[in-house]
Amino acid sequence: MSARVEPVSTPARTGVWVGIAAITLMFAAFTGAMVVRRTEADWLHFRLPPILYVNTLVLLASSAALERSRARLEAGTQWLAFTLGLGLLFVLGQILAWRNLATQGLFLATSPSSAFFYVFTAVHGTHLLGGIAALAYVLGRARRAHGFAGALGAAALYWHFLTALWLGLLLLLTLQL
Amino acid sequence: MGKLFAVLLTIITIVSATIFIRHTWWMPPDISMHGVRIDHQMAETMTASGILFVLAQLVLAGFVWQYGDRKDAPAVKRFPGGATPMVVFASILVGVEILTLTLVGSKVWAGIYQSPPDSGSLHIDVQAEQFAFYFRYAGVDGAFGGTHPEMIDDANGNFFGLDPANDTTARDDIVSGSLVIPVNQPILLSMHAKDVGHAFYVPELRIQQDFVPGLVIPLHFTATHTGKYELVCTQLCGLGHYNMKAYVEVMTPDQFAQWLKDQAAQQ
Amino acid sequence: MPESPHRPATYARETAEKITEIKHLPPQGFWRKYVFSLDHKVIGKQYLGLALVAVCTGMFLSWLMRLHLANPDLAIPGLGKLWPNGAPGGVMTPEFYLSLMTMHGTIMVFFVLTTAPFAGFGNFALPIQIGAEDMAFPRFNMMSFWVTFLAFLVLVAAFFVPAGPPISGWTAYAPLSAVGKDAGPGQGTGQLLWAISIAIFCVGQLLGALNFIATTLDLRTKGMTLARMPYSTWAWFITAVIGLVAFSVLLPACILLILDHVAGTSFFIPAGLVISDTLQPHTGGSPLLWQHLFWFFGHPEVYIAILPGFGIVSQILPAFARKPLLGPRVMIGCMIAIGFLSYMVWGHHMFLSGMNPFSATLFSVPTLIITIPATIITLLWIGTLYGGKLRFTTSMLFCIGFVSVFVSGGISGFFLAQPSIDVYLHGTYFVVGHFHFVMGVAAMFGIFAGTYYWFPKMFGRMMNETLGKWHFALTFIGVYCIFMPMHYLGLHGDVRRYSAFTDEYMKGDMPLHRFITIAALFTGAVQLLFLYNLVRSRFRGAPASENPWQATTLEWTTSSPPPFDNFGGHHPVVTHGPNEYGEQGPDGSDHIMQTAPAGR
Amino acid sequence: MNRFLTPTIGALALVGVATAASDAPAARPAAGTISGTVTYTGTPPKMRPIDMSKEPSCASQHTTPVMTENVVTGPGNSVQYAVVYISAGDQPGPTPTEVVRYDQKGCQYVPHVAVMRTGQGLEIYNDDKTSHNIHPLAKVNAEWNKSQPPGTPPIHASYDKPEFIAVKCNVHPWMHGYFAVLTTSHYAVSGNDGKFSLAGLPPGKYTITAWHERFGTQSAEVTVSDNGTATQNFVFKALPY
Repeated sequence: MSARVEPVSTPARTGVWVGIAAITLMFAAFTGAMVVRRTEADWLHFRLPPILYVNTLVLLASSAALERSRARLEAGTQWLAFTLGLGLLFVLGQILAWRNLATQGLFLATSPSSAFFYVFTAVHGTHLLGGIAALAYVLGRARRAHGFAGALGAAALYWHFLTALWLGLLLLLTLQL
Repeated sequence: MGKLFAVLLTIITIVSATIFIRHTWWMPPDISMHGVRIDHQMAETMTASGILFVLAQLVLAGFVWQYGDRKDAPAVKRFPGGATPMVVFASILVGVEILTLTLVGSKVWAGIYQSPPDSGSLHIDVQAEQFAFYFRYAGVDGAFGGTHPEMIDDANGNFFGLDPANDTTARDDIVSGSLVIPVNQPILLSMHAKDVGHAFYVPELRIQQDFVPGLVIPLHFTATHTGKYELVCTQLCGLGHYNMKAYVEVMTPDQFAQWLKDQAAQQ
Repeated sequence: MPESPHRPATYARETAEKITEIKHLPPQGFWRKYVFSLDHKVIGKQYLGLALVAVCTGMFLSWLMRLHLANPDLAIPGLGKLWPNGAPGGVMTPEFYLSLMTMHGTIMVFFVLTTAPFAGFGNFALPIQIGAEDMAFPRFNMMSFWVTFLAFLVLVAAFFVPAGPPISGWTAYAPLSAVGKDAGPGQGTGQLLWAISIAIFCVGQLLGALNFIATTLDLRTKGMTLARMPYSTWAWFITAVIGLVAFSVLLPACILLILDHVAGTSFFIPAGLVISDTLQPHTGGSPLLWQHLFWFFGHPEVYIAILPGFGIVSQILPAFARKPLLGPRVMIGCMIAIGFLSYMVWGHHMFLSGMNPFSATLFSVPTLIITIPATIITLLWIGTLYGGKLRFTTSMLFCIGFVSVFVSGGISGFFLAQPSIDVYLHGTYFVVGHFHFVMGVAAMFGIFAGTYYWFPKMFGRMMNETLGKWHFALTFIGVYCIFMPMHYLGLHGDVRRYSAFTDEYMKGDMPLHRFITIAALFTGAVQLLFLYNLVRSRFRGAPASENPWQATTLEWTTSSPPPFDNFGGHHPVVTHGPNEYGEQGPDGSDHIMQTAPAGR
Repeated sequence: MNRFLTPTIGALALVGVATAASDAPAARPAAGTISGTVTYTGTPPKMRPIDMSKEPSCASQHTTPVMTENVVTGPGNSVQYAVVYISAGDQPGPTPTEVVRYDQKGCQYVPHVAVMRTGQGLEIYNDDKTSHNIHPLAKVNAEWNKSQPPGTPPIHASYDKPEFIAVKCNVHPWMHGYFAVLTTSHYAVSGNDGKFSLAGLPPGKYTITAWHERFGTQSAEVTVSDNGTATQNFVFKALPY
């Protein structure tokens, strides 16, 4: 084992890819249900709360910060902490978006359109909380020891996927609601 | 040990197959126009798969008999030709059979479910509910009254939610708990459910169809024999599912006309 | 086909590095060792234990069902005390029968047929078979089990809510399952618990599937190419992929069902439903949407239950026939093909559901096409027996029995796959007979075969073969007596899911129903032999050697039971395929271990 | 709509009564009687024959077709199955210990309306050869839904709060009846001649209410003198549909 080669993939990375496949399928199922349900007469069209666009920028910024943090591993973990903060900010923003809808009288059971909005954002948010937990774990490890690049890589892959997923969902919601 | 097992397997195979072949339990005689072709398809499939079943089990039993318990036997034998010829052979055999069955079968299916109903069909509105079927005939005006779920009142016999106060076409609608139809006349059913999913199954008519809440599903058939048959529900619909049934009475046209008259007087 | 030793091992990876990364120390203390264990072997046993509890529960429920079917007015002493609402005075109510049926189906399909062959045996044997120390994510693995256990508790809790368990079957068709208590007793809290339990179960199985996939892809030891992977490992891997897709779809479906139940949404409930004289406050939902989502999961679920059985049988048959599996690559190809096709056929459960009749033909064709790989697999097994030196261990008998019942159940699928015949047979006992043979009994035989085969490896003791052979013979006769007659009932138009037969044409079939009931009680009682054998062998069985069956795969190169890290600190290097039986081994035996020195 | 509203309004009225009744003075010698007739004007809905063909074991128990019972009228425009009771001015008295019996016979509820005091015991029997399912659609009281296979012991129940509860059998959609849960012991159900009589009333001023499942409620003030007899008739307006 003298000529050590960087492995093609680590279990963590494979695991994240498999997880990405599962999450994508899950949202595909929700989307399928939405497409079927949308043809009914009780579908109510409404405007998305504007704060969603701000949230989107926050999430994009968090992905950028994460990449910056990976590029400067030696320089410390402040960019990683910053990513984490932006992630929390996004979740907060999503909650504000819900409150905005609620003040408009759009609740979960109001219309299938609002129901799908809540379901999509809630499920995405739950997965994002998982991502925040993963980042926090990496941050904790980074503070204690070295050799966290693999874990950070896997967590980053997951995080970027959630950002991309959110962009897709936003597009879907904009087009369908 | 192996021989015992082989004998057991053979007995099970022969007994199972014999009961099928002797039609000890079989479909009741068909009373529908389209049923002949279903019965034919069933017979074809039964023959083909019956042969496969007996053959596979007996070969399995044969190998178990032949190659079991050979402690001092010579070296193992390879399957002649290896896997490839067998795979090709099996694929072609099963493939051809599938192709035949699909071609014939999809025609039979299309004949029942994809063909348009006869223009002279007798139109009957069917409602399935927990746990009964109700049938509605249009009455003398030939028009069905509109249905309003909020007006459904089982206690008063208003199972369909008709509004006779405001809707004059509803007043002469005939509602019955039995499906009464004239023989040799095409029947067109409009099937809808009041509460949950149900299904319409008359074995003798060789027809089965789900009721789906929120949908009106058309179904058409022609009965060729008079008599009284049982209609049962085959879609799990709740605690009374086992007792959800109605009778299908196939009458001569004269008897049917008289029945309609009697019913109209009661409404 | 033995792997050529000259072929460059393109898939082989240097795994030593990775293994040090995931290495964890042997656990200390009772909780870490036996309860919240990270060891895949313990988790596998935990899954099997859960399946054992579940299968006993499920079988007990089926006994009650069969008793009720044989005589609906029968008063069973003591039952009225246990369930005063469900069985007043010991006589079961129709809804109690339906709740037994629902719980039987759910427990068996999810907590037995998914957990035992896949999560149970897979967890125990897969890492050892590929020469790994453990699963890729031991913590996820532990969570997977405990989440599944939680799901089981939530489901069983439905027995203890006042209105009882749900009555809408394991398929939980909406709107019956979605509108709540108006649809009948048990449809309120009971049905909600069902939906929550299944959603939790999905999470558990997704974690498991993720682990299986990552482990198989990344943790194979040196020389363990994909082509040298044992067939059971292949089957678990394919099952994991199928499961990943299937449970990813069932989970959202359950979430939507729960929301319809508790939040007043209308995903599956259309407008204008009057249930129990109450106009339901819903609009526009689609009952067919639930059916599509459910069966998109539901049909692959059949293969989640049976594919591990394929793998186990393909692994065990050659070991006891003392000759290589016929056409191993074809076998793997067929398993992959079945997995792939299983996602194109869900509509064959819905021929008569009111979907477009044209799509019935579309779904019928791939369904029939599945019979081609299934037939080939069967022929490969039968061909493997040809010319062998069959050793009739209990495990081998269950494998041959598996082939027999799989043929029987598979052939009746030929009828149901055709819409034009399904028109008659849909919703009858023919379907019950069919899926019990192919999914229930065949999968159970796979589990039994696996148990008798791996028990020595799991506990270091042999199971009693005499008891085992009696167990097999009586079970084999029993299942044919139970499920073959169901086909006859179906041909005569007897409807399934009826708690009693009040229709004239079905009343005449009561003798056959009584026969089935007697057979079911008998077959169930026979399983006590198995339970006794399990318990007795666990403590009193003869000590097992390292490789009692003279099998070739890696789990038989380590001690019985294996040490905590499976191979006692070293990593096996694989040089041969798993299929080298009937060849002169280096030590004079008739088989070559996967780790045997390379040059012959 | 009427069907859904009537029980609710009735229940609300009863709740009011219950609170008023608790302030009533101590026991007085019982004596007076209120009687009368319940009739209708206009055209009532026709009673329709019930098609029981799906349940042969019940259908065979009836020689003439069974008619719907939701509006049962008799000669002289009389209305049967109206519950007439004292809704105010009465004192509740102790809960009767005898149990109200409710039968399912020939796939019909006998009696069609069962009247009981709050807290009074109720026993439901299945006299048929088929399973019935008793589902009282209580809104104020706790709702339950139980099946009763033939040959099983009677179902025991009681209700704490006053309410008119529609009872249905989920297995046989035509089976409908009512439980009238009252806070008074002075009640009567009008017979086929529309007549009712409330006896044993101490002298005083009462509000008397007639409730009918389709026609709704009517109330009147009646004064009963010592050993006197008062008459109070009720006339409901009927529509054919």
